[in-house]
Amino acid sequence: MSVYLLQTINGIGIGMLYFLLAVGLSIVFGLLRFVNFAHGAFYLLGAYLCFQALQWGMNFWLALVLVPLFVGALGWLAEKLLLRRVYAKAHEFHILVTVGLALAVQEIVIVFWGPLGNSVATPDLLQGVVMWGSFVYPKYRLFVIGFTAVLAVLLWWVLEGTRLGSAVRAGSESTEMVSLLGINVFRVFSLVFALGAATAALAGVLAAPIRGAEPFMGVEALAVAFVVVVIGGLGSFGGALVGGLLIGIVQSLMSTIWPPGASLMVYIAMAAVLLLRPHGLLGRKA
Amino acid sequence: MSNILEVEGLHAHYGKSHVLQGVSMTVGEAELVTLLGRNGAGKSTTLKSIAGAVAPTGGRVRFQGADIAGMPAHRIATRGVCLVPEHRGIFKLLTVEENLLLGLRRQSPWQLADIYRIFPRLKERRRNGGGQLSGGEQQMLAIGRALMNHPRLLILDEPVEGLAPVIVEEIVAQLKTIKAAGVAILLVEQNLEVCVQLADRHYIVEQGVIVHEAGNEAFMADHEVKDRYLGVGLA
Amino acid sequence: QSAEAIRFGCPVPMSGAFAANGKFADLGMKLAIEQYGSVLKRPLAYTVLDTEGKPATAVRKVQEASQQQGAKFFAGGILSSEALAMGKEAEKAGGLFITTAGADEITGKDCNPATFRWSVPTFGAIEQTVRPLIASMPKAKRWYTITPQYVFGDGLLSAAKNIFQEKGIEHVGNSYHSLTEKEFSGYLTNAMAAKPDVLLLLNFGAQSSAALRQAVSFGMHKNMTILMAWASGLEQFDELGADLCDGVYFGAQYWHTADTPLNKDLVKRTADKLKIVPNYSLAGSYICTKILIDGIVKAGSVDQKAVIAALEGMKFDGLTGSEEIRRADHQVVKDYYLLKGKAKSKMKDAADYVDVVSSGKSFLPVDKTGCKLA
Amino acid sequence: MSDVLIEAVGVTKHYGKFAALGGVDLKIRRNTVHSVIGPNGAGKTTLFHMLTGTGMTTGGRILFDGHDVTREPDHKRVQRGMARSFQVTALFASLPVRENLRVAAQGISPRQAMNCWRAPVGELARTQVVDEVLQRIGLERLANTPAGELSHGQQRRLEVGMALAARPKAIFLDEPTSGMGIDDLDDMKQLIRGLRDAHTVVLIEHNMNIVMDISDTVTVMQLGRVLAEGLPGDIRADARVRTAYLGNMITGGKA
Amino acid sequence: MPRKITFLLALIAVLGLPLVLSSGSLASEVLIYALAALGCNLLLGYTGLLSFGQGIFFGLGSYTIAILLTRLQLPMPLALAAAVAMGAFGAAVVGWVAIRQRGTYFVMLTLAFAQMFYFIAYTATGLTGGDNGLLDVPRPGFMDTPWKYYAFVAVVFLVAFGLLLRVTDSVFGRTLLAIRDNEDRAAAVGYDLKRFKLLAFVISGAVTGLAGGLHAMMTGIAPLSNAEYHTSEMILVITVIGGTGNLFASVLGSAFYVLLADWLSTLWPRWLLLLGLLLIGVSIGMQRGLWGLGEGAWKRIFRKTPAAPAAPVAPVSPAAQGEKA
Ligand SMILES: Nc1ncnc2c1ncn2[C@@H]1O[C@H](COP(=O)(O)OP(=O)(O)OP(=O)(O)O)[C@@H](O)[C@H]1O
Ligand SMILES: Nc1ncnc2c1ncn2[C@@H]1O[C@H](COP(=O)(O)OP(=O)(O)OP(=O)(O)O)[C@@H](O)[C@H]1O
Ligand SMILES: [Mg+2]
Ligand SMILES: [Mg+2]
Repeated sequence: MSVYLLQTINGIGIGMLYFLLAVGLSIVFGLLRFVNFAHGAFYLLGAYLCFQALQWGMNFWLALVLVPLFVGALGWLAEKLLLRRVYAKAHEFHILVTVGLALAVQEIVIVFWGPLGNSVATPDLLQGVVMWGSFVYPKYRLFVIGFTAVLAVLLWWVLEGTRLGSAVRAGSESTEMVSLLGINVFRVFSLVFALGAATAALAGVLAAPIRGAEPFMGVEALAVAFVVVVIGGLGSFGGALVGGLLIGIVQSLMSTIWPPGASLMVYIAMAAVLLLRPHGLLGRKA
Repeated sequence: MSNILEVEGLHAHYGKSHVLQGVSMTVGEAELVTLLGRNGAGKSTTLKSIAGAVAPTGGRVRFQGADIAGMPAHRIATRGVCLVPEHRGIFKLLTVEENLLLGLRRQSPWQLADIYRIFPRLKERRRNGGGQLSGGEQQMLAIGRALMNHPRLLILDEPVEGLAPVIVEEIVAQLKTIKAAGVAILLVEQNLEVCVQLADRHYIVEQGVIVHEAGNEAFMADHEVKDRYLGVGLA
Repeated sequence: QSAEAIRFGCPVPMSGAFAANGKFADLGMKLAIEQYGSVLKRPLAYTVLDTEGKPATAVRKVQEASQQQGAKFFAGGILSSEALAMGKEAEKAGGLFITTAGADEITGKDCNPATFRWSVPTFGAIEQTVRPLIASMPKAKRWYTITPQYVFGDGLLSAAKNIFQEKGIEHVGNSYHSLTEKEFSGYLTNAMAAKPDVLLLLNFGAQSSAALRQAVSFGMHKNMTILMAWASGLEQFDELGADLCDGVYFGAQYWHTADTPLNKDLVKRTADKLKIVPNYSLAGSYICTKILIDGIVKAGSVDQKAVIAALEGMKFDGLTGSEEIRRADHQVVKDYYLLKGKAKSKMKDAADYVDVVSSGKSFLPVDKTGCKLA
Repeated sequence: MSDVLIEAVGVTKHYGKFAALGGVDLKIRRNTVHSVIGPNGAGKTTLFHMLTGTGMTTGGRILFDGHDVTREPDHKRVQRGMARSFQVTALFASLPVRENLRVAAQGISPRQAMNCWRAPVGELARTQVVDEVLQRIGLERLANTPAGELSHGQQRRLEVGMALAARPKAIFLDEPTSGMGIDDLDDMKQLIRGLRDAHTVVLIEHNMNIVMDISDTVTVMQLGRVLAEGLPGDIRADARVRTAYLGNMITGGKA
Repeated sequence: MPRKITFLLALIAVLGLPLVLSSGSLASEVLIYALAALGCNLLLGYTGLLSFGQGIFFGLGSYTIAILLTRLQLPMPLALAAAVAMGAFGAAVVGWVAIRQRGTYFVMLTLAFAQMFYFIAYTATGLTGGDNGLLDVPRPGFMDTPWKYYAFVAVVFLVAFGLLLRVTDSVFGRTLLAIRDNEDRAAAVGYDLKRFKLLAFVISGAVTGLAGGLHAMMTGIAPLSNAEYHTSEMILVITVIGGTGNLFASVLGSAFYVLLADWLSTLWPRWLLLLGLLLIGVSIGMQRGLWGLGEGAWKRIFRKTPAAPAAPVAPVSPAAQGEKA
């Protein structure tokens, strides 16, 4: 099998994780109209809480469910206690409060777990690799692709098929009208922020066996999520998927074609998309 | 007849501009009342203040006996006050059906099927995005959605504005049915003909205060009032 | 006694991505300072200077420490960039700087009279890992390298290439990656496609951990040998965990089982005082501080020139055995270790991740380092 | 010099598939008050946007004072002598009234505005124009108040004043009286009527009282097209206009 | 606020720093970051542009001066001027592209540029020294000690501050305020927005380049970290904390941030946690940064004195407000 094909498949694997990482950022922006610089912090928390849960002897699968719920609850609190107080302020304050939050979370992680990274074991069930001819791929990564795909469908259903989803999309157009229909918009805000935090944490849990848990993974993840979201279109679910896959594949292919420029290429792609399609590939006008 | 809505000395501001300067009015059970006045008189603001979309800065609003002034809009809506605003508030990103379902309340006597029965056009376009509807269809959708929201008091802000006469007729007919079903209606409308066809009583607001009140018959007969307050003498 | 203290500075990243190293470096210096207590009838004291991993901050803190606290002796600098910058600043400030950072330039083209370095540069690290490994696995003819793209990575890579050429090894490919990369699956896919016998990781820190972790998840440890030429030792093994280390070869500057008097003393001291096993950051900081103190004692003065003169050519029993400071480039000549990870079941204690395979000294001759000190 | 100052030929504007303007022809004579009326959504504001360059046309041509300005951006057209007020008040809210007017007056010589060195004092303060406009819109006493703190009616007046400050040949007013109190209406009417001497006025207005009193020509728009055009009296009597816009309170009337 | 008073405040700050600080380098750093924040303030406070790319110009400034002083041995003033020019040039390029967008997309575009610049600087080892950065940036003999260098920085700072004051008070600066308040209206009254925004960007880039150049001379190095995203973030944070709309606010912000960070970092290795909490506190508690806080306090204390018609200071940038609508 040609190495390019291998890289493409691998790119899809990376891309799905990027999607999961970015989708929460995108949804939150879509409804609340601000860029959440603390998104990476929730990813970080996800990875560390997964590590901690396993330390306590908890089963990985249980952690996969509980950790995102817990981080989602933290997100809920953060929205209620912090963000709600700055909605009415200028844009720079939205950035400042989330930057502060991200910093605080990162340092709290270091206080609790130390500045050194930690490894998270791959669940026994998924250890090892699968082989098709010359194609070798870790079972766990395959699981991540499948799981994320299922999750994407689920998330898509929540956003497109449920009343909550309708309320979210409606809320991004007019919060006033949504409340005139008897829906508590503030609760929707909290819920969406919690959902964004939970998806980030889920990405963190899933990434932990691949990348380990390390205090600065949040900042790195945030940078990736930005790129994905900007390329795909801020606020667009499909955009996060397309952007994630695109970046994953570009990155993977570049590691064969021109490795030193892989990162640069990603940002060039981002600038190009912004210039040619200012609202991203699938974004709508803000 | 007991009143479902009682407004007493309602005040409202936009920033520093004092738009409502003590509006008082009532709406009875199953009654249709109109609020008339020139552009900028404060009609829409009155409606919004009742529904909680604008926070009143003074006065009282009693709905079914409870003071609702200052409550958040969603709590007022849950009690059964449904406002269809001037701009109709159709969500462009949602399909027609999603727009309707967003308003759905299980105990409402109007469910999805009922709305589709009343407005067959909506059923035809149920999968269309809200943004692709014509003005008339949008208005039907907005009213249908409000009905699904289980209204006890339906508040409509210029529901036939900019609509073709045929559609205006249709909507007038539907409003009559809704009224017959026992829902009280508070209506703001520039089209006097529509008003006199539907209303039991009229209020005229000017510069944020009620300056005139009359039953429908009396109002129809009183050309001088219409001339003075509504500038209708033109035709 | 009211003699003014001889003040040391420990300029290391206490915050930022390399905070872990800073934390242990602090402990290392503390051990050394407490051990000596006072020299030349003057008490010893030290201050930790948080460089935040930023060269500019590092320089400013060194400047301030020397101006305001009269600190002249600095041992620290985890990152090459900060170490290089601080070396220059220490010279200007009339002080001394000794570091464990990796960049060849420190005792190469950017060497300066006031800067010393304890750690083995890239040449030695490769010589003492790649060469013995080739010797022990004569059949492994195909090597693949993964290299961070910057001066340090290139230093390791070119040293490795020289050996490949000399030994007739086929270098089946190299992947460069940026310093911020954490996703290695693409590079590993490339590597697997080249079907090497040995995968040589030339990155360090969190990046080499990520690369190894992902290589293992691709099952690469099963069908090839993996060598991480520049591992940071115990810290990194703690981070990776025994399962990942099993069967993997590591190159390291220090390993706590080294059978030397000073090392045994340090291990005991650390166990008594801190209840831990010394890792590289701690040991490096300890030995650097100790070298400076020994230099001061030998010089009988805290004068910059005198201490430099005392240090140049100084021979001592170091952590890795007998060590010597090369006069011409201020490089400490010491052992580098090749380690091999062992299975968790074979570990005798929590720190017993590896066996020492071999160790030895290899250094470029001074005229090849580019250092024009003499 | 031609009698016609502004001419629109077959101007269209599409928003996506939707045609907000479906081919509008319009001639506006110098020193007249030309009103544009029509139901909500008829395209009046859109037409204004096209004429003043706030948006670009999809098709058709716009001539101003003999120049084809179809492709010129709004700031260029200002230099040619167009100025406009907005339907939705758009002021520099944190700047004082005087500064609002000064900035507006300076718009016609933007090169001066690139001056990074001199403060807007002396000649650059444009005191004469600003004072004149202040007096005209009756805001002298509020000259140093931030525009955002004015009452709605005062803001509407400043809106018009901003257009005046540019001393334009043509001044476009989009519903200048919207939200004004009854007592202000007459003043505004006089003000607009007085503009005719020095400017050409294009006016969008829902208040028929004003439109019928002060217009020289009235254009009625509907669904993005011109429905009728003529003297106020003729328009008032036009049956189509009455059904489409003026209304006769008969819902059943077929258009 | 009258120009003279603002300048006087800056003068007091410059003269006061040596009295309260024992480190000349720290004092220089305060002024240098104040300069960078001034550039950012010109964009955020006066033009309504939230730029996440100021690190580019800072980095450009330090690289330029380092290269010119070490490789070409240019006289220092010339090299410093070149750093300014390079900052301006970089800003012209970034600005030319970025100002086509508004709101969040503008922010993201500047962020993308910042990242791009970082990777270019990182990759172009020959020019920038890559990760090691450029070393041995010399300083003329007459300012070899930190305090002597501070004196030099102080003079440069005051000159730049005075010039910027003049710019913000000029016809151009006033027009920027109008653009910040309402872009559409500004275009409608005849201003070519792109031209104004671009010029603002270029001035901002020049000042930031100057700051970068001074920083390289202060530390003797031009490190890669000067071109990192964190530098952009820090400049922005300093600007916001200080407050926008008044130039002296940036000096306040810089002094506050730099001194606080320096102090906190000696207290506890986890000082970034405190900083994070502080940022949260500032964004929730303060309406217009430190400057606004001071101004509010001033007004409360001296309510009776009839204030001269205050220079227009917008409470919040309306451009950003528009974002939320
Ligand atoms: N969001 C707002 N901000 C400031 N002023 C407003 C706002 N909305 C309305 N106003 C002003 O408040 C006054 C009353 O407005 P309102 O919308 O209630 O009038 P209305 O009677 O509904 O008029 P119309 O017939 O034009 O709909 C007007 O002067 C209007 O300009
Ligand atoms: N940016 C836009 N995108 C899509 N459609 C638009 C846009 N702007 C205006 N329209 C549509 O174009 C039509 C004409 O709008 P316009 O504002 O010109 O009407 P108008 O005659 O000024 O009405 P009014 O009297 O209410 O001000 C309306 O149907 C409006 O919805
Ligand atoms: Mg209204
Ligand atoms: Mg209009």
